[in-house]
Amino acid sequence: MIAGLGTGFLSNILILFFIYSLVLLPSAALISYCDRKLSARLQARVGPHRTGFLGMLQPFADLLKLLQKRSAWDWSWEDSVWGSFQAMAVYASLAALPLGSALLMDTEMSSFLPFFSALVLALGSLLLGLNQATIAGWLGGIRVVGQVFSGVFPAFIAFLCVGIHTGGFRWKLLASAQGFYPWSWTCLTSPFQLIAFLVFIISGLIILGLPPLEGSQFPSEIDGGVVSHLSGRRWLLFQLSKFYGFLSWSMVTVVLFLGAWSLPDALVQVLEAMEAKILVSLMEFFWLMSKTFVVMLAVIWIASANPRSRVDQMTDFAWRVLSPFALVALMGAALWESWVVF
Amino acid sequence: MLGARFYASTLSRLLAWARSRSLWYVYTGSGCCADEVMNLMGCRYDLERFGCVPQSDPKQADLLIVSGLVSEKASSHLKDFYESMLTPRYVLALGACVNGASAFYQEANFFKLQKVSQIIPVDVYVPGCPPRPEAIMNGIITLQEKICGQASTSF
Amino acid sequence: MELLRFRKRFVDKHQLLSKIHEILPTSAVEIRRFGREGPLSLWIEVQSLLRLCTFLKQDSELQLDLLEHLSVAEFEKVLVGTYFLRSYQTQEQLILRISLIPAASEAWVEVDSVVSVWPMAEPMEREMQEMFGIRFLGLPVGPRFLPEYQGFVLRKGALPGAFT
Amino acid sequence: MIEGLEWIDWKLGPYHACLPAPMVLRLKLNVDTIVQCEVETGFLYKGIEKIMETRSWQAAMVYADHLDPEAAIFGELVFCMAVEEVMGLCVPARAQFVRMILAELSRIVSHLAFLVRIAKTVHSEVILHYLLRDREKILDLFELLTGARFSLNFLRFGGVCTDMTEGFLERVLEICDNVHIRMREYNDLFIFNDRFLNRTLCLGVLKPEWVLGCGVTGPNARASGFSWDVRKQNALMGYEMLDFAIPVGTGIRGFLGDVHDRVVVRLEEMAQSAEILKQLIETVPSGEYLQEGYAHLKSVPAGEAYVRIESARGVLGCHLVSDGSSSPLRVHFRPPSVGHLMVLPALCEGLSSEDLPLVLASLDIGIAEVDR
Repeated sequence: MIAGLGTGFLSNILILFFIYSLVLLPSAALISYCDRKLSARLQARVGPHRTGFLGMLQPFADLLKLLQKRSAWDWSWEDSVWGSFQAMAVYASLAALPLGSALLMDTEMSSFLPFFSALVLALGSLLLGLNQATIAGWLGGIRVVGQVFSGVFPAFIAFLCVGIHTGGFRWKLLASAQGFYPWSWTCLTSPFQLIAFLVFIISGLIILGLPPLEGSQFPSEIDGGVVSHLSGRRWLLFQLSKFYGFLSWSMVTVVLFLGAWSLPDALVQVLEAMEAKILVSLMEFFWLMSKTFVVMLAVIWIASANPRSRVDQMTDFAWRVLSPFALVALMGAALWESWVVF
Repeated sequence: MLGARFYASTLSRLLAWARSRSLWYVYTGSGCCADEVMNLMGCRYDLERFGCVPQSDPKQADLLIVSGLVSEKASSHLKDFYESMLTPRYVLALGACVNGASAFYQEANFFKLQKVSQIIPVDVYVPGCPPRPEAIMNGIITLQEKICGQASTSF
Repeated sequence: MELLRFRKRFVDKHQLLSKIHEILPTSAVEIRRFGREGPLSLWIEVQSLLRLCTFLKQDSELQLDLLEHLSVAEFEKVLVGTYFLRSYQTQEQLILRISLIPAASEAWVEVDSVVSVWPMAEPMEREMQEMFGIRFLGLPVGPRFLPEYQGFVLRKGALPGAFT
Repeated sequence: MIEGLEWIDWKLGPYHACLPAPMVLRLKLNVDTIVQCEVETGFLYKGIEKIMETRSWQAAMVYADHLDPEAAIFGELVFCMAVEEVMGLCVPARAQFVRMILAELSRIVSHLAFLVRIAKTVHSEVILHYLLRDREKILDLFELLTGARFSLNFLRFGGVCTDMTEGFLERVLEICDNVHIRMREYNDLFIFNDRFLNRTLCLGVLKPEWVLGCGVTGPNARASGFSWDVRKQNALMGYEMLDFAIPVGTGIRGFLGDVHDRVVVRLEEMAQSAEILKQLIETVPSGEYLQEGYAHLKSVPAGEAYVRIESARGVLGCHLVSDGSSSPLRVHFRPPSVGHLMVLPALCEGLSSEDLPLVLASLDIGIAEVDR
C-alpha cells in the first residue's frame, strides 16, 4: 500500500466518489422537486405532475432545457473569469463538507472552512454584479456583500460557543460530543447553546438571502439584481452555487447543533464486532443527510410563508439583534462550562 | 448496431421533450387578457402542472405570452422585449386584439394599432376576448405538442 | 318604488350674479342650466377665464377647490370646453363653459391654463391639448400620449376616410 | 449629493415585471434613492371615445367595458346612468338591485386583485394563491349571472338585460360569509405580519395637500383621512337606503396615509361591501328587470349629462353629449387613476429603489383607463 496511507484509503476514495456523484450533486434536483411540490401543497395547488410520474422528471427537464439555451452574445473574457471564479466557489462549498466519521480529512481548523466558502460565494456575486454594465447589477452586487458580512459575524460567534462546549474545532470532536438521542445534542445541552443555535440558523438565512432558493419569479430588487444579466447556463451555474451554499450551511448546522452522524452506541458496537466499517460510515452518512434535508425543507417552508423584508432591514436585524444575542450566548457558554461541571 | 440516425433522432426527441416540459413564461399585457394570465397562476388553473413557471425577466424566460393591443408606440418596445429572450424561444398570442380582430380594429385602423404577427413570429394563437383560462391551457398543450413534433404522450 | 332624485340646489342665481359683478360686467356672463335639471353653468368669454377661476377658488363662501372634470366637445366646428368645479366642504357643483372657434380644422386654439389655480388640471389639459389642438398657455411641457399625427385626433374631421 | 457623482438615469421600460401595465418610468437615482421620477403613458391608447362616436348606443356600451378591465361593470354603469339622465329614464327597483350587487361584487374582485399585486411585490407566495382562489369564487358568480368573467356587457339603458338566474342569491350570501372568514386569514398571515408591517409602515405617505392638489379620490384618498364617498353624497343607485360605514385611514400604526393604511382601508371596504350585499339580499324587490319599450334604443334626445360613481379605484366621472342622432356626439370619462398617476412622482422623492414596486402597487393605478 502507499506508505503512510491507511489501508482503507482506496475504499474511502471509492465511497467519496459514490457519495458525491450519486447523492450530493443530484440532491439539487431532489430538493428543487421537493421544494416545488411542498410549496405548491402549501398554496392549495398541485405542483408539477405532468412530466414523468408525479412530476419526478421536472428538474431533469429544466436542466436539459437550460443547457440548450444559446446565449445571444459571444463569450467574452469577463464571463470566463467570472465562470471560473463561481466554479471555484461551488467547489469550495462542496469540498469542505463533514461527510461522516471515516471519510474526511480532519484538521484542527477544518470546521472553519464553510465560513470561508460562504465569503467566497459572496465575492463571486459581487464580482458578477460589478462586471455587468447595468445599474441593477451594481446595486445587487453591493447589497449581496453587505448582507453576507452582516450575517457572517453573528454566525461566527455562535460557532465559537459550540467550540467552547466541545473543546475543539475538529469535526470528529464536534460529532462525538453529541449522542444519537436529542437530549444529548449540543443545542439542547444548555440554554446558551440553544440561543447560539437559533442565531446560527437565522444568520445563515441572512447570508443566503431569505428565502434561500429565491426563484427569479419575483426578484427582490426591481431589475433582479445580480441575476438580471444572466441567462441559460450562467444562470444555472449561479443558482447551483447558491443551492450548494445552502446545502453546506444546513449540513454544518446539523453537525454543530443537531447531533451530527452519531448512531446509537449499541448498533455501532455490533457493527464494529462484525468488522463492517464501510457499512457504518454509509449509515452515518445517510443519517446525516436525512437530518440535513429535513432542516432544508423546514427552512424553505418557513421562509416562503412570510413576506420578504428589505435588505437593509435584514442587515439592521443582523447587527442590532443577532450579534448581541451571539455575544451573550458566547459569555454564557463560557461561564456554563467553567462553573457547571457535568 | 443501430444507425447513428437512430441516436440522433432519440437525442433530439429527448431535447425537444425537455424544452416542451419546462416552458418558463413571461407575459406582457394590456388589461383583460393579462388578468386571465394572472388567474392561471392561481390554484384552480395551475400552470405549474405543465412546468410553466412565471419569470420576471425575458432573459430567463423562453415562452412569451403576448396579449392585448400593440399600439404604434409600443411595437418597437415589444420587439426589443422579444429580442432580449434567448433562443430557443416561443410566442403564445392571446385574445382577438392580437391578430387584429377585436372591437378596436376599425376598417381604417384609426390609431394605427398593429397585429402582433407583423412584429414578432407567433407560434400559437388562442382565440377569445378574453380567452377562457381553459383555452389558454389548451394553447400551451398544443405548443408543447408542436415542440415535440407529434401528439403528446402522457409521459 | 320610484327612486326620488333630489339634487341640492346651488346658491340661487341672483346671489351668484351679485358675487361675480365685482369681476366681470354682466354682459360678459350668461347663466344657464346644465343638462335636464343639472346645476348652474356659466358661459363666459375666454379672456376672463383665469381671473374668474382664481376668484372662485379664493372666495371664502364658494370655496370651489376641486376641478373634478375638464372635457371638450365639438358642436358644428365650435369647441366647447366645460370645467366641472366642486367644493370639498359643501360638495356644491358649478360648471364653467367656454367656446372656442378654430380658424381651420387643423388650426391651434389658445386658452389660458388653469394649472396655477388647480394643479389637478394638468393631465386633463395635456390630453385636450394633444387631442383637440387647444394650446393651454402656461401648461408645463410633458411627455406626449400619442406619436406625431398630422392633425388633431378627436376633432370631427380628423382623419379623412376613417370615419366621416 | 456626492460631488462629482451626478444622478443615474434609469428608464423602466414599458414591459417590466414591477409595472402593473405598459407605462414608462424615467427615474433619476442618487446611488440608491430615487430623486426624481417622470411617468409617460399612452402605450395602450385605443381611442375608446373616438370609436364610441361612430357606434350605435348599445354597441358603445361594449366599449365602456374596456375602460377598466378588472372591474368592467363600473364603466358600463357610468355610461348607462349618463344616458338615463339625458333621457330622464327611471330604472325599476329590481334592476337597481342587480346593478348594486354586481357593483359591490366587482369592488371585492378589484380589491382582491390589488392585494394580489401587493403580495407579488412583497414575495409572499402563499397568501397570493389564497387570494387568487377566493377571487375565482366571485368570478364564477359573474359567469353564473352574465356568462362572462370580465367584460360582462350585462346592462341595458333602463335596466339589466336578463333576470337573475335562481340560486344566484344563495351563492352571493355564501360569498359574503366567506369574505369574513378569509379576512381573518389574510390579517394573521399577511396584513398584520410583523415583516409586512416593517416593510409598509411609514412608506409612501400621501399627504392631504397632495390628495386635494392632484385630485386623488377613492380608497387612496380615504386612507389619507378624507372620508369622501360618492355613494353617500349623491343618491343615484339607492345606496342611501343602506347603512354602511366609510372606512377611513386612522394612521395608528405609522403615519396617516402610508402604504399600510391603503391596504387596510381596502380590506375594510371589502368587509363593508359584504355587509351591503347582505342587507341587499334581505329585501329582494320584485317587478320587471328592464323598463319596457326601451329594449333596443334607437336614438337618445339631444342633451347633456354629467354623472359620477364610486368605482373600485375612485370617482369615475362621465360627461355625455348627445345630439339626438343614433350615436353619441361626445363621451368623455375622467378615470380615478389620472389622479393617482399624477401623485406618483411626488411620492417617489426620497424612496429607496427597492420600495418603488410596493408604492406603485399600493396606488392601484389602472393604466388601461388612463390611456382610454
